[in-house]
Amino acid sequence: MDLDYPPQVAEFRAEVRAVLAEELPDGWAGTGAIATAEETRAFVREWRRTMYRRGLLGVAWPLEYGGRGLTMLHQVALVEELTRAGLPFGEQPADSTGVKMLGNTLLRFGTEEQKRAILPALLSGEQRWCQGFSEPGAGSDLASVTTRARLEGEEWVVDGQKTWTSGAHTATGIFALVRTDPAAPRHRGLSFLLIPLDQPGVDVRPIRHATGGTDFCEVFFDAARTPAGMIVGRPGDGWTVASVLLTFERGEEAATNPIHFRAELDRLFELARRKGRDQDPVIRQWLARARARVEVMRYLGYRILSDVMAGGELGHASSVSKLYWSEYHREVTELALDIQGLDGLALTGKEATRPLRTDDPGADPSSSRSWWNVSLNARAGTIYAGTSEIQRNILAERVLGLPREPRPGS
Amino acid sequence: MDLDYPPQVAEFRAEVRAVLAEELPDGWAGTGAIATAEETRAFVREWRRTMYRRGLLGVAWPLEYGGRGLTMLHQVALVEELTRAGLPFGEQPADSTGVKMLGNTLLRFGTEEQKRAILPALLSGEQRWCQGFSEPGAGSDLASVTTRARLEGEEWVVDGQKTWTSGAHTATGIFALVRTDPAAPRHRGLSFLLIPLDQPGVDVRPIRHATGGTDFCEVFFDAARTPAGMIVGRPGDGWTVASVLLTFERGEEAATNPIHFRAELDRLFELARRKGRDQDPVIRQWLARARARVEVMRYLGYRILSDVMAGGELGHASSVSKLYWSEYHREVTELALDIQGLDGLALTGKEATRPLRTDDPGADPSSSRSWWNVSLNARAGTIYAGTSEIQRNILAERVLGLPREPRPGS
Amino acid sequence: MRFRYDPEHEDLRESVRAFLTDVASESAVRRDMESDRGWSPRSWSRLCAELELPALAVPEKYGGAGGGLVELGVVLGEAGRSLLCAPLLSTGLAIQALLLTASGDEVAELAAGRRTGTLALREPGRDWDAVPRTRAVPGSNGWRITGTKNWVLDGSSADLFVVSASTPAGTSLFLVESGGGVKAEAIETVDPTRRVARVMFDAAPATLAGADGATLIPSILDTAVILLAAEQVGVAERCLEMATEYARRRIQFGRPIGSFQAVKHKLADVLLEVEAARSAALYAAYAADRGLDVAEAAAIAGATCSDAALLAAGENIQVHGGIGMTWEHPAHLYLKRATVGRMLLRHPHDHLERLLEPAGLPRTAAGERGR
Amino acid sequence: MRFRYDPEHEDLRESVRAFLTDVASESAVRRDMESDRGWSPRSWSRLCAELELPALAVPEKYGGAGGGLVELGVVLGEAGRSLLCAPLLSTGLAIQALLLTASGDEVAELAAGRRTGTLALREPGRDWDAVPRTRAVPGSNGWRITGTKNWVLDGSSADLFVVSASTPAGTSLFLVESGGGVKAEAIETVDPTRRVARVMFDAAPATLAGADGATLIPSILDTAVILLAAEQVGVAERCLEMATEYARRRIQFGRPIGSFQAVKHKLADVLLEVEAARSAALYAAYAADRGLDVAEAAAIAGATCSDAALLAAGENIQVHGGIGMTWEHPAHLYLKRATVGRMLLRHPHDHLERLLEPAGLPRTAAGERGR
Repeated sequence: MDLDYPPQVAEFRAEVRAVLAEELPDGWAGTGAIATAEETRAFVREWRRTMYRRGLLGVAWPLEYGGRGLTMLHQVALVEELTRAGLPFGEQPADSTGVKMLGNTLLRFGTEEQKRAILPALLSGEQRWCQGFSEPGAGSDLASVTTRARLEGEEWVVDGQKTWTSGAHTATGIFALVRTDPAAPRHRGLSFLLIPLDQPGVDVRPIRHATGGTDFCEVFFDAARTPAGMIVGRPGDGWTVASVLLTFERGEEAATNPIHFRAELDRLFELARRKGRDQDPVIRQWLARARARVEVMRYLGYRILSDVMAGGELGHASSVSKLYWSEYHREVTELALDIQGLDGLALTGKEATRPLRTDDPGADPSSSRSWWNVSLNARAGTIYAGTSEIQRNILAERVLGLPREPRPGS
Repeated sequence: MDLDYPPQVAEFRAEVRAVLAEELPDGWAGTGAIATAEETRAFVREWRRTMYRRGLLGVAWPLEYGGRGLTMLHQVALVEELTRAGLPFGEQPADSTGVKMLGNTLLRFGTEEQKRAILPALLSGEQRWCQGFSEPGAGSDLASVTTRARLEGEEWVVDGQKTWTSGAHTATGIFALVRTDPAAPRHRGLSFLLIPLDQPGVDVRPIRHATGGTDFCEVFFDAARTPAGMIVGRPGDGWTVASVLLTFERGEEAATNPIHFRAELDRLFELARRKGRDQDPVIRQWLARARARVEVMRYLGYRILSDVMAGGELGHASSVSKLYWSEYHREVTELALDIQGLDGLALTGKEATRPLRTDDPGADPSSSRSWWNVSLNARAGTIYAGTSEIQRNILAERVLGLPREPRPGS
Repeated sequence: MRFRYDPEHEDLRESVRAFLTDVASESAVRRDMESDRGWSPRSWSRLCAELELPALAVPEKYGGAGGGLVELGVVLGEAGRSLLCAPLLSTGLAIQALLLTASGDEVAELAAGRRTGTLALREPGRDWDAVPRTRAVPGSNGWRITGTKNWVLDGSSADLFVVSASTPAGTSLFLVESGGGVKAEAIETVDPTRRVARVMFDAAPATLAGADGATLIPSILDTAVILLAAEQVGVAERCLEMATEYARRRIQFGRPIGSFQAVKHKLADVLLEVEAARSAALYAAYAADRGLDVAEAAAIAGATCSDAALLAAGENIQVHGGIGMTWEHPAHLYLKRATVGRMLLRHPHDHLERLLEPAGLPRTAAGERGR
Repeated sequence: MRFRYDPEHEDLRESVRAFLTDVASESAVRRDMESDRGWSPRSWSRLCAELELPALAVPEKYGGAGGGLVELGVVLGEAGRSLLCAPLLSTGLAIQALLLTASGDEVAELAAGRRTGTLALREPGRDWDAVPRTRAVPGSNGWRITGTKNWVLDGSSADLFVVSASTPAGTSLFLVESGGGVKAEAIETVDPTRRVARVMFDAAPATLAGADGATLIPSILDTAVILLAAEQVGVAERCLEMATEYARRRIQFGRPIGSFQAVKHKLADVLLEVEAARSAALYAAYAADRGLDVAEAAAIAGATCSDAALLAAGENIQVHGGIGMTWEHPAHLYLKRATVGRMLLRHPHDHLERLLEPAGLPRTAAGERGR
């Protein structure tokens, strides 16, 4: 057992810190501390360019695709430093779905042609990819996807609809799980297709969120087209490719989640102080419980990282992690509302600028609008990326080995 | 809406109070206040005789079977007064399974012969009946009972095993759910049979409980016999008869539960005072929550009683009630352990003399042994008489109308 | 011995529900909540004229129907179910306050629906029952009131305010008309379906309504808690229904999701709390009408119904999944109503703490300091 | 970057588990728990001789294996899984305390299994870290100790006591041998698998082990919390396994009950807390061995593992149904072990409260009074 990072990673971490010291404005306190949501977005756009310029995107990718050929642990150290400095990894959600998820997936499953065409463009920001998995009829039950694609000559022709597509309105392409073999049972007939968005057969419509924001979209395909070579893996491999891709979403989170949640909890401690609730023994119990849970998240994160380092893929630990943080976040944001009391339900202050999970580091602990937004995010958190119910099923069936439920009529 | 009882019931209540004043020793503080468990049992045996002598058993039964021909509401007023005075209704569990459950069931479904043979003997205490529903393989799934009975000439011959039979070691007979038609599907093939226990074909073995006590038994039938006329309802009616019987178990509870749980909570308040925990704000929140829940139990009780008064059978309200009190009791007994702290886990004081639910009224609030016993009772409480999971299923399917789960292979 | 609604209550419920199907349809609610005033005068007139709702719990001598909180609770339950945007709770509370205090003229006006009223008791950063900083000063032309009130329901549109203010003799209740010396400023809250304002009184002309504020205000707040509880039951019931309907219809993994025990048991737990809330709200209203243990029953109803409504609204969203978090779906509106309602009058924790003193566990001085 | 057990740990675990399959089989546990002493000297000798368990976390210079709390935690986890009745935790804690204080002679004795030891710190009605009422008085023949200690693990059978006592200079730790001036009285607790005694010292001869009790005792308690947490993880894991095995096997409604989501999700929730407990216990042991944030990590492990063990033990019974409440089934023994373990050293609430000061939320004087 050893929680230390190897010396090369420690050196790299120092390099990252030096870059941040050079590039960040004086008195930098995190993106959350920027006065308005609009300025925050502008800063982040610029910051993404800086990261690209300083070679901080794709550090674990091979040199030939614009990366630096470093290890996964370097990437982890990078996002840790960014998170601690109150900075995102590139621009969200595009770089999460693009660089982190699609990029890593192509490195694993992509053809040489795909890698050359897409990976450098992901880093430069020229291409931005969003994720098209969910459908109105395929939420928890992803295997029941009905969007279909058929090969017509040199092109796939796609019909159907995707939903909960984060960032589709600013993306250049969508990687979608589509049914290419209607005869094959459920997930066997699915393929993983890359589809450009800027074409007549695609219609992107924003979905308005309960907060009032529009971070998600519906994407409609009406004979949309993409070249035959834009399939990742073979036809029928879609489920496997998508499953591996989803684990990338969880990998770095293991390192960054505890930092984000810890920063949020520190803001909550400060809120409790400002509201004079920090001596209320009932509130103290809840704050302490939250603190313990955030630390446990850190320990769980170490375990997940160890698994990744040991060369394995992320397995069921990611379900443990998802269930743990999402249920924690429900609890802690309800606590935030309780601490504020009635006046916290009158909306004042800056909105939360991060669409999911916590607000950005540096956010004003006294902004009731931020806490309200985040409390809604937390409710979404037990739904997206696999509901808590789905996670519990996974844990029960795949970890504990409890029998599957009988299928109707089977 | 009107919560008042009619004048005739108020008069009867006054009569009951007068009887109690005459019959109880000076300084009476409830059965829980009697020094030892043994003396408590002796008192209760004697008390049962007093109740019989004073005509307080079976008040709502017709005169011809030894009752007084009063109403259900009179019976409710009676058990309210008994409970407030810290007295049981007769001797437990025999009078619960016998007078309350079997007696009321016979009034509804029994033949004239059965009623004459059994009802007066139940009141006099000459006959004591226990309940034989559960089996090792039929706990939550009562319809899968396998104990079977076949008619041989003028007798039923019974083979199989019942379990969780409360009071079987002191009972004279068992009313059992048995399979009389192996060909009929599940609950269709069941009958409700009255079987004498004092015969060579019956073997009663006590089950030792986690507390160390032996309130339950296993009952083995090996060609046990009972006359052909000892079936209640027709062959195949067993499920219906048993279902109605179970609602009697819940009927009076609606009135007595809140009184018992309120008395227990008062003891817990006193414990908190004695332990100096009554000013701890965290403990106060839990105590207050418990108090609110006990009051809600009272309100729910009014609703259930109203339903009964309105002439209906107890329907799903009994599932609401069971789930509510049993989950409440888990919570409040855990609170009791928390209030006592470590020293409460060193066992001192009188044991709990009531085998289920709360200890007897008048019990010493400082007896750690009583609280520990009761906390184990509370764990059993979410299991017996339909687990919490079964109650939730009933509520979901029968009240909310959610679809049943698919049966395997169906 | 009958603890359930009488047939007249069921009739009342049905007629209100039928009416609100139109007046408070989802589209009507969305239109009203986005309007300037936050409610539709046209719909309100109809509720007053056709159903005579504000007059329901008003004695007959003031032109009312002679009902009590049980009857008003039935109506508020329906209002909660539909998220009706209307000054019903605010005016209802003003009426109940005035019935304890002033003469009947204003009550009759409000009961007839000619004007709307509201309570102005709470001040910025303080609790509902704190001694007011707002001051009332007697003058040659009657009283003048100066101070700021917060969380005034429908404060931007109300015609009449029941205001608490300090006088040299203690806290009293006053009647203030909208107009000169009264300025309302809308507060943006989490809940778009219920309008709230900060109201500034600047030497506003006032009439003394009740001198003994220290007695009156706790009683008015109990009434408010009981009526809000009735509304919360409606919110909770409707959320449970929505979730149940969706669970029966929505197919995943080849089955209605309502056939999965995870969903079943979640909704059974909601049902349990809804049943508890129903019982607590009904008992509290009954206790108030009969003069039984009102303060205790109100606290229990406040805590129970607040938590039940939030639970039901939250689980409704969870059962709906992503669609439940969209603006287009009404689920979030129920969540928002439940969220504000839960804290509006008193936090559930405070309701609970108030139970303990009458139950024999008063907070001692040492305990007080711990808060 | 490797936060998981090393292969040597897995080897250790396997060998201990294999050994305990015999030494701490269910029938062995039932026999030992009903014996006078509460544990079997024969089994204990084998554990000491064949596995050298007490020597595991003892430096090599005292004849130990040079391991740390991580290694000892592996063993205690196995002890928890099987409910081993043995003076392992008591002696282990005495050793850890002595490693901080006295010379190595006694450590070597205990490590070799020639004698057993235990901590005697807590006094009747007081917390573990309260200033002791037990007094130590220096005399011509060394120190004499007088006072009563409570909740002394294996106090009726221990050969050596590490006792806290007040001296004119403050609290110090002393070593007392069983025998003259020492009288132990068994306490009947909820948990029959762990023996506890009240120990009366009446001018018992004592050796000063560590003068600075105010520093030593918190550190010893952190170690105790960490080792108990490791044991609790074992209890929790075994309960989850038992419940899972039963749920796979038990048929109701024509299906294994483990195919019902109600059971699945219940056990998934237990798994979640077991994973949290595993992580917290392992981190705390690692932190102690490396000298990181021990106090905080111990508090987190204490709260997390205590609650996880009780949850798992309780849900194990719920999944088993009636059979889980019988004496013949081992489920209740795990519940009892988990119940006492949860409060033995500190209530989870107190563990949690201790987290806040280092996190920047100290309790102020006003807050103190609130307790």
